[in-house]
Amino acid sequence: MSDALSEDGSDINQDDSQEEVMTPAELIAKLEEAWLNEKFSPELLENRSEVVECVMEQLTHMEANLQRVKKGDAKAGFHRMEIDRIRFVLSSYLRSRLQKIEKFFPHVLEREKSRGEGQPSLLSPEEFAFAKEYYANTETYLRAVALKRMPPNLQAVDMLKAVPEPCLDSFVFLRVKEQQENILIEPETDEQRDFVVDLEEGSQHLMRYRTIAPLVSSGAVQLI
Amino acid sequence: MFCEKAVELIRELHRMTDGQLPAFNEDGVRQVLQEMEALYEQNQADVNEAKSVGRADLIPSIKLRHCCLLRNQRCVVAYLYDRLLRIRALRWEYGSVLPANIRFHMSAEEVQWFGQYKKSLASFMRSIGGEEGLDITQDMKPPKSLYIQVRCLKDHGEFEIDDGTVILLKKNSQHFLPRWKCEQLIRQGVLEHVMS
Amino acid sequence: MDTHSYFPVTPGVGMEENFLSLDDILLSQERLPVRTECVFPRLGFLEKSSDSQDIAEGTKMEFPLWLSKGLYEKKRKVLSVELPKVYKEGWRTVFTADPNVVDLHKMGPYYYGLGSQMLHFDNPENPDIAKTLLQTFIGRFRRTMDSSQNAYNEDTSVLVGRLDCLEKVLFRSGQNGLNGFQSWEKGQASQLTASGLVLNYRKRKLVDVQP
Amino acid sequence: MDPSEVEFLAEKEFVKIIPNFSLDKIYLIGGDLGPFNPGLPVDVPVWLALNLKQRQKCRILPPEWMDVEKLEAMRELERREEAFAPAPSPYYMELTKLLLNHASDNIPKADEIRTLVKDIWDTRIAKLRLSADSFIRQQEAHAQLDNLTLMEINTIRQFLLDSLNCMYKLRSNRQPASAKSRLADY
Repeated sequence: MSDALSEDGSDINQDDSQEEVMTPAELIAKLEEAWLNEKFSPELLENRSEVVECVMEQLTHMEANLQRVKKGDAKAGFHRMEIDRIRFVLSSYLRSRLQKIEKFFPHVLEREKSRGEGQPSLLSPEEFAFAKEYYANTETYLRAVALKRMPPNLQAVDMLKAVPEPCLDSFVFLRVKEQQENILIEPETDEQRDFVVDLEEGSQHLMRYRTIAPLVSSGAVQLI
Repeated sequence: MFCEKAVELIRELHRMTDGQLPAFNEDGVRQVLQEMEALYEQNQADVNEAKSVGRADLIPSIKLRHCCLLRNQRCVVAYLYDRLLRIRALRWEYGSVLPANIRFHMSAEEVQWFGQYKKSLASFMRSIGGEEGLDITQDMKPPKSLYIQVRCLKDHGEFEIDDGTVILLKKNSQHFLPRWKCEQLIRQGVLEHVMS
Repeated sequence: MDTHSYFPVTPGVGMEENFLSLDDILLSQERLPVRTECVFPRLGFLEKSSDSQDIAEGTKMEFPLWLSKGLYEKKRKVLSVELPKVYKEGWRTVFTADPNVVDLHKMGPYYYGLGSQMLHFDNPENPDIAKTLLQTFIGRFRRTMDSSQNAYNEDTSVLVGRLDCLEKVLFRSGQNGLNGFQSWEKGQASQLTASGLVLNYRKRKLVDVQP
Repeated sequence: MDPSEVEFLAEKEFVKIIPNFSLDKIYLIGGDLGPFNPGLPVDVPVWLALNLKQRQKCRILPPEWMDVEKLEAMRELERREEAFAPAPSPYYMELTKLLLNHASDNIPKADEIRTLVKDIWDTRIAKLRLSADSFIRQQEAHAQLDNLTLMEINTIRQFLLDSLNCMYKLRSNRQPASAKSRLADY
């Protein structure tokens, strides 16, 4: 067995700029949480570029180690399988995000524009660049092919109104990671009244996304 | 009734529910734009007349034509936009080079849009995690095994695997290849995944 | 399937339409019986039964929903819109008694969609219409669910035949869930397959070349 | 979510294997595994266990719950109770399929287990449909679903969520939004 694979590649532990120290295993867990949350939330969630970058670093590091390993090394296969699994989650996560960015592009950009200073950005810098290009590309196209050939008062379409917004009233399934008390549930019909529920750790629920959206961003609940 | 041509464009797309791209209906779009021009001119004339000789009774007809103008605008924009969504799908299902029979269905401007989309996507993927980049159009399904058995459905020519070995993909030949290397060729229908 | 990459703009459902949704555009093409409340000068050619230059006040004709909505104003009425039969009290009673007996495809096919859109026009019956739409949906839910979950590999055309457009979409999403699970059970889920788009284009090519 | 993705998550569960080879500890990104010694049981994730098994490098020990008597008791409980009983494992369906398909020779009474698990699944899915219908019928705003597994949720997810969405829209008809600028009137 080569030494290359024996160092566990936990360089991020030594990174001083990292606020909390995370083991690689915790990092992968974070990625999986973000993946499922993004898959199931109706809106685009805040970007986790720090997680993406660290995971990429881990993968690159491991790939580099594997380059140095002899063919037929028993451990290499295990590492390759793990790399494949992590790369799948990472790609799927980024795909989900890109899909939502395309689906909601005018709204995503609008939120970015109206974002106050110090407020975290929904988009990573790369995603922001992509969203801007997507907007410009689509707008240019529609103008060139149709809008500019229409009567003067019909040459613009408000993309914010044309492209549907995410529906925050959608229902979601979730598992509670940190106990929450007194979550107010709004009534569905006039005959019902609002009521509160306690979300016990480990319990699972079906309810409106809007009610628990802040708990998704804070990590107190996991969408499932 | 007005706007029949415009709805015909929408029906044409709607019939192909599975996301296929019918040929760009240039003629249809042009006819809608012509109808819009005619409606607009008629309205201009009526508006002037309503103002100059006080014919307020023309207003309902002006309004009706304006509704038709807006309807035509909506249909054309929705037609073009839905086609973009279908063209976008092609990038994910075929890869960045499209077969000629599909390109043939796209207008010159659509080809341009597609080119820009490819570029944006490529630079996004290149920028993931520093210099390395990550091709997120791969790994569409969870990995099961590192190597898979595949059968060649058509002659494809030479193909390089990650360790530098070059193999010949000949129709009906079978190979045991790294999964991530063949994913795209399987999606394109060049290879078939043989389950044990 | 997750690997399918065409995601059309979804319909608005309810009173809101989505501007870019093909489904909503076709829904708003539904024709409504209207009566003109003023003269529409110089548009007589839209009304085939007369050869006058104008559409006269009091003419009964059919307008598509989009045009009726666009022209409709509460203050200055240029037309009045008649409620399609299926939303009137007589039919509402039938729906309330047993929503499952009704062939909503025949009555619709946009029963919920058009019904919701009718609420844009002032009508004292609107609250009752809205209530019936909701109750009908709820009353038929179990049927839609059960058929979408049990109908695997069976001929679903009869079942689906009686569903309204909205229910049909739900039926399909139920079937997708079931099919996905069953193909997973059979071990097909991990097989890499050619893109549905690719297969269909190939099929079409074959059809194209046939004489 | 595609069922293959739920299965992917199930493959992270740990099982005990008895390897027939020796190997030092492996430092995977997700955590350390091993060391592996012939004949000595060791915990590994299912994805690795299956790979080793396919290459005849180990024997897999069935999880504790994968046992005819235990499953029979669970099936009875599931049939008796109106509510969902605790599932044998959060991934009982996936693990049953994976282990029985790839390591049935290591699992005693594999066929009986397959049938029992399918029975439990069917009973639970029938309950799930019943509760979905009542959730819709009562127009409820919240449901607690502690014992449901991800695969169970997944079979009904899209259908139920889409239906709830439609119902929400139809309900909003009864309180029409006021003067909102409407673009799609035409």
